[in-house]
Amino acid sequence: MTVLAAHGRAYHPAPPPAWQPRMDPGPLLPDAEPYRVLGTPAAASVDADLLKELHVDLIRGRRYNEQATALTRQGRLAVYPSTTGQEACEIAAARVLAEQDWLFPSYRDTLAAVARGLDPVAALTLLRGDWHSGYDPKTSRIAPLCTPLATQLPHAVGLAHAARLKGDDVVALAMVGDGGTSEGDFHEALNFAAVWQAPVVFFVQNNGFAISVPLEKQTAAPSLAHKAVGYGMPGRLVDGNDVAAVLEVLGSAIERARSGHGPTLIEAITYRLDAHTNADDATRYRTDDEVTTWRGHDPIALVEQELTARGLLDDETAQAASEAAEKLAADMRERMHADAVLDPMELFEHVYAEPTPQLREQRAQLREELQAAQDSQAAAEGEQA
Amino acid sequence: MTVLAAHGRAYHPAPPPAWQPRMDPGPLLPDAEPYRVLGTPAAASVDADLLKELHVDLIRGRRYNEQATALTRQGRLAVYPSTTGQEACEIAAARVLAEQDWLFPSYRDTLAAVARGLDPVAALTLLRGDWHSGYDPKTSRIAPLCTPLATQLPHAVGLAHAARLKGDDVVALAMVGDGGTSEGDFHEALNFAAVWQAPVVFFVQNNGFAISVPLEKQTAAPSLAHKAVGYGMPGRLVDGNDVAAVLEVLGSAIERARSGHGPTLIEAITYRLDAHTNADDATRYRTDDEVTTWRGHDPIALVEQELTARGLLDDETAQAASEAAEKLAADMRERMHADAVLDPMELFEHVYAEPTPQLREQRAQLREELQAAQDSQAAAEGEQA
Amino acid sequence: MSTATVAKAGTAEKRKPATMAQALTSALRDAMAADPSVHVMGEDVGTLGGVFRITDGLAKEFGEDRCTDTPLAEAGILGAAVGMAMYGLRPVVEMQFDAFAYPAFEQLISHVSRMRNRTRGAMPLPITIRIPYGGGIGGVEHHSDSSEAYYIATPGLHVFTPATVADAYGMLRAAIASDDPVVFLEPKRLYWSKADWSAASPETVPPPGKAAIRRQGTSATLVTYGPSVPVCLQAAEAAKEEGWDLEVVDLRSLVPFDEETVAASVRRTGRAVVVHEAPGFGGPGGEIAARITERCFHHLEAPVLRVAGFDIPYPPPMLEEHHLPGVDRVLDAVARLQWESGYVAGPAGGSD
Amino acid sequence: MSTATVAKAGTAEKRKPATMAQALTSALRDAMAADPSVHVMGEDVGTLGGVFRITDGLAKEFGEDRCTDTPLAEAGILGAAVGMAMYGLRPVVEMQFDAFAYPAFEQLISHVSRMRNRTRGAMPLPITIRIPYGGGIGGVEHHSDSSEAYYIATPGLHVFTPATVADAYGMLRAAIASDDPVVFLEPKRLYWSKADWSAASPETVPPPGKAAIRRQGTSATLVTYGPSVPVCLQAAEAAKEEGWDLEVVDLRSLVPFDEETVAASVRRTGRAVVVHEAPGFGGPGGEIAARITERCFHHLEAPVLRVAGFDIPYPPPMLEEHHLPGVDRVLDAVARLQWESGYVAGPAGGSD
Ligand SMILES: Cc1ncc(C[n+]2csc(CCOP(=O)(O)OP(=O)(O)O)c2C)c(N)n1
Ligand SMILES: Cc1ncc(C[n+]2csc(CCOP(=O)(O)OP(=O)(O)O)c2C)c(N)n1
Ligand SMILES: [Mg+2]
Ligand SMILES: [Mg+2]
Repeated sequence: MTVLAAHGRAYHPAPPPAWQPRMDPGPLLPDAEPYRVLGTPAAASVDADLLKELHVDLIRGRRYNEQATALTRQGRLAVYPSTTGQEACEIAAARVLAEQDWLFPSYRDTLAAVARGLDPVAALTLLRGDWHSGYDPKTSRIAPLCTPLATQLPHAVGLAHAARLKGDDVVALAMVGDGGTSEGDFHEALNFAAVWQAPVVFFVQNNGFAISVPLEKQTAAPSLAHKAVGYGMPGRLVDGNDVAAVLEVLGSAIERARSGHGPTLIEAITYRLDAHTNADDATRYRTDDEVTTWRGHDPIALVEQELTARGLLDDETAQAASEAAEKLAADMRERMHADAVLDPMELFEHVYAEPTPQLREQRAQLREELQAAQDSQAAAEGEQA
Repeated sequence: MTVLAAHGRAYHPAPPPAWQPRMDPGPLLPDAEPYRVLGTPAAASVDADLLKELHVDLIRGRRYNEQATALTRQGRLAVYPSTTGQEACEIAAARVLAEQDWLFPSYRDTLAAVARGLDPVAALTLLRGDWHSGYDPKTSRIAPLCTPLATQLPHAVGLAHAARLKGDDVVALAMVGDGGTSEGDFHEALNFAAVWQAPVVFFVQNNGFAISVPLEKQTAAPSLAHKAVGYGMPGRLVDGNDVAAVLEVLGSAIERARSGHGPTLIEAITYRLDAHTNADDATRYRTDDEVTTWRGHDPIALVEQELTARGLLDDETAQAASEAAEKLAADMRERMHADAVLDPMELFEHVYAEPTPQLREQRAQLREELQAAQDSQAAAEGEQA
Repeated sequence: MSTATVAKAGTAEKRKPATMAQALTSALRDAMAADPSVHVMGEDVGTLGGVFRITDGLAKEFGEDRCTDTPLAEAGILGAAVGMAMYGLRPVVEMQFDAFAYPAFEQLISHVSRMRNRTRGAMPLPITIRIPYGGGIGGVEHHSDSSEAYYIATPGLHVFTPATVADAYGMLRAAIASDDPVVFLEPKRLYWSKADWSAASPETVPPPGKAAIRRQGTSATLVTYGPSVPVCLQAAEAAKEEGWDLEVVDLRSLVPFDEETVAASVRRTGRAVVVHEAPGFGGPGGEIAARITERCFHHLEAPVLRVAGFDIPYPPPMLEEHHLPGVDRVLDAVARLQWESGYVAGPAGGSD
Repeated sequence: MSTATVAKAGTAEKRKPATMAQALTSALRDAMAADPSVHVMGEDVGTLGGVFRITDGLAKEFGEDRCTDTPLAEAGILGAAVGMAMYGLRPVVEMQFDAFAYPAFEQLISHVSRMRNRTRGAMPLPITIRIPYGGGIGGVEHHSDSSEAYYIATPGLHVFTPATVADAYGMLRAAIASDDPVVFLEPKRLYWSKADWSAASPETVPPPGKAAIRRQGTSATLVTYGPSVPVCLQAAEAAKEEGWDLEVVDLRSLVPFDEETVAASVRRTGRAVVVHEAPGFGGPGGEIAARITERCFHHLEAPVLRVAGFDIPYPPPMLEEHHLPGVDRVLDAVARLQWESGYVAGPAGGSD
């Protein structure tokens, strides 16, 4: 007997019964062009006070980057990955979050943390080298800066999911670079977020490079935002140097998440004007011309242009911004030039809630060594005296 | 001085200069409905001889699944993941490949390997339990069945890329399940393939479940094929039970790859009629009704329907198909019921080209143990005699 | 004969024996009932109840938000669990098989093991990672790895592995209650081992970090854990014929490692063999043997020997019996503990 | 003073000293020139020449198809390398830092180490995985791990680690020439160590699998590898003051492990200390110490001791000096090798 005959009347030549397109992909697709506000007619509707505040934030942010870079030259930071040129993204990320929301920064995003109110010295602890992280994530609601790329994205999903299960009004904003989107963890995080409809926003700063590797060696996608459709979430494309545009796009994604409509993937097109870190030689992989072109699209210049057009950028305003920036820099200089106070015994303190017998032994060993060193130093000084 | 003034005339309020949409996403998007041939007017154009051949292949494939499942009950296979209901995909995958092309099967795809000409006993070695793989991948151009999900996809990309670098006309076809698409390796493989424009085709059999987990807990995407757009490759959606449709869609993706146009992602909508493996209890997670509905869309029935409509399915044809199937089953039974010939010393043979000193020691130890066991058995038999 | 099947002498009530699998299920259920922040998650843990049925019934009882079928992505599972723990939940993650925990390795090493330390204690991660491990069940490739060497070499992780039904319950409860991450290794082939044990009144077991002397003896100490505990107990029984009275120490937790109990036993007996299924080279046995030697050198009559899996990828089902350390191999090692004068060398290196 | 800086006596020609980094670059260049199937791949290895500049100039010389900047995805890199090796190429993969090899762990364990065995020898994988490892360079978190314990516990992998400029060249050539996968661990802090070495006529070194006696001595043997070799040589110099003449054995390859050379040395000296940077618990030192003890028990005057990194996540830059095994710690251990009668116990467990 044929299979056909065996099933008789139940035969379905029609589309497989269980398959239904799960949603219309149309609305998930990003716009063809990055969304812009500044330099377009929409700029006129941006509130003047907001614009001035953003101006101050950006100027402070730039100064922060410069000061941190200077600290590497003075041996006060082990390394610094600058966000010069990317300040609009960093500032916007900090501004869109409500008090109770969480930020999941990548290793580069200290500025976002500082703009959110974190003490710069705490934000820079990892990069200074006195500990791996310098703040309590629970009170700051800022996850530790994350070095292994994209690995904090599933954390953001899990946290947002947990908050939702508990009925709390919390959104998580997770930051990642263009290079980081190639990692498996990016994929797994976005998929979990969409399946769980977790209140999380994925914010990709596409700054053109992953260290030396340009975007075209990283992906062949129409845009990184187009990846959203494959997870069933909306993708948005925004001019990452246009702080008003980033604020708007991020803000509406956060609202969407907050109101229970699930995650969004946002790609901000920006550019890293500095080298990858102070240790990097960017001339090996890009031309001065390219950098110069991008300097023409500086996020600060875009705001200044609008302020100027509206007659809001007088000397006083400029002065105020510059003073705020210098105050921050002076504080950083002063406090980062003080030697970090460190206790080597702390190495054993936080490995477990209770040290293992082996760690207790090792702790005793180090204590003895330190004591011996101190004793012999004291003895040497005694001899000299 | 403002940043704006510093840059002077080079100021660009326009879209960031480096950003260009890399391609029009439109053509990458899959159709809204799975592509079908059988049961549609297009069926008429399928060659009659091909249709008959496919019919034989499918009947043989079904019989293969039944026989392998029976072998698990007889203790001749450690485990068997059946492709009953998915034969159209398995058969089509085998048929579209040219001699020099490579197949990268998942752990479930022994039928595709057998349909490609591999000895069933060799294909089933892993599942029988006498070794981890039973054939030479280089001569069969079939990679070992892959158990860790999605991990063979980057292998397929690497192999296809290597072949292209060498100037060889080789396409790799990589098979994966709906569940496997959630793994990071899926993401990384597709991204590499698109960036390298490697001649590889990713073939997802969406059979509705990953063991017990239904598709809606696996993904929120409009379809799995929609993931393609995020990598910059075309996605295609096909009725996986319609062997003519699968052949056509797979065939054109292979041609596309062969002619240097890069990778394609194909999602075939199908259904696993059997449990996950013989060890699984599918009643725990799905209803009989659902299974019955899908039986009405049996891939064999679709072909039979077309053959019948054209008057090509006479007793003789049916008889021939059934004989081919029984011949295969008889061969499997006979050879799988013979005990596997195994040498425990082989455990040390293939770990490295040259065993380490430690392995040589362990080899000597096992040899002694085996000798001792043999001696004491001989002694025992001597006593008895 | 495994201890697990020995009914405790003097138990008055007649009870049905329970399996280790049942005890694990009870532990999860009781932990979930006791603490609403305990969440179970993994592949197939919900509707199906897990491929080994350890999570059977939990989704029904506590809802899918408490016992969740995740997408098929181990790094995603563990990474999401990290975030959940950061928000105050206590995730219990199931990795379906030993080898399928490897995709989550970066999350485990770079985050799970380090978050407490990274944040100076501000952000401990109370995550339990259940991994069915080891061989002996006829599993095909990737289903029988003994991967404990990777975990014990990672500071910040606890590594527990029960060998008895009572420990399965008690130690899993302890793992879930721990404020630190625990890799909880479940010996697959003991899932169906039985003991007189009651879910209604589970007996108290020593805390993890304390080894248990499963059999007292005077001739030599067998140091072991997990799936090799029953093997060593059997070997100790068989050794009686040879006139050896073997002590068997079940480590229970590899991290923390109970050096004191082990060293005290070896000082008493003067001889030791470490037994495990994981490949010998670079496996836990080296650490244990080295540590015993450091502490007990002058009490040792012979070098500490090791009986372990061979240094090979886990064999296919039909050959696993030749790989697994069995009673005979343990007894052979015991025989090489220099009972007579003069050192009897082991198999010579590269002599074949 | 490191051996690497000791100019060989009797070298007639005056040559500029070369660094280990330069020797590694030479090895890659020469291997690529000698064999068109050698392909270098990884993050930033092309245009930039790698973050440590080890691949500097290779993309220019051999083209981007031979030295390829990949997308940022380590599992993808290693997985693609597997496929390339299956098609007859010899991929040399760079993992940017130790901790960034973890995402590729599943590919490494489940495929790279097992493909030859899986296919009964039909499909060997000649892949070299270069991993800059270890600390001492002031790297922030995730940039200073010593991850060798994971690799040596994985049958099917070779694990090499050079300590001299000449070995860096010779062993990397050997790794690339090997038909089996090699995890090639490059001690970051020795990248800039120098020796009199010429790229034009690189000296021949013993094959991996042979340990090298870097300093002969009679009092005790220091067994070590990679970044700890110079530390041990310095310690040996310093020990002269105490009247100890220490032998220093550089293992060069952890797998294969040269048991014969190590055992012969310890039999001569009667005492041994194993030194490495990786955390002690579950680290390679346990294996090495246990093995020495098994082979040399009756030659040992004292237990084999270990000097290793603490059992903690790698410390932040400002504290790493306290973690790294240095000369003093090595000498302390040597002092505990029971030179006088009576056993001097090490620090007591949990006594603080
Ligand atoms: C898993 C992992 N692999 C490699 C690295 C080394 N690394 C640090 S930054 C970087 C490039 C990151 O590029 P992108 O994601 O674009 O972020 P950006 O630096 O541009 O902000 C790399 C490769 C890492 N930190 N983590
Ligand atoms: C990395 C990994 N995780 C988990 C498993 C266990 N496992 C085997 S098959 C399976 C489900 C696979 O589902 P799918 O990809 O849809 O393929 P199908 O079984 O439907 O063919 C799971 C979870 C595995 N083999 N590999
Ligand atoms: Mg970038
Ligand atoms: Mg499936």
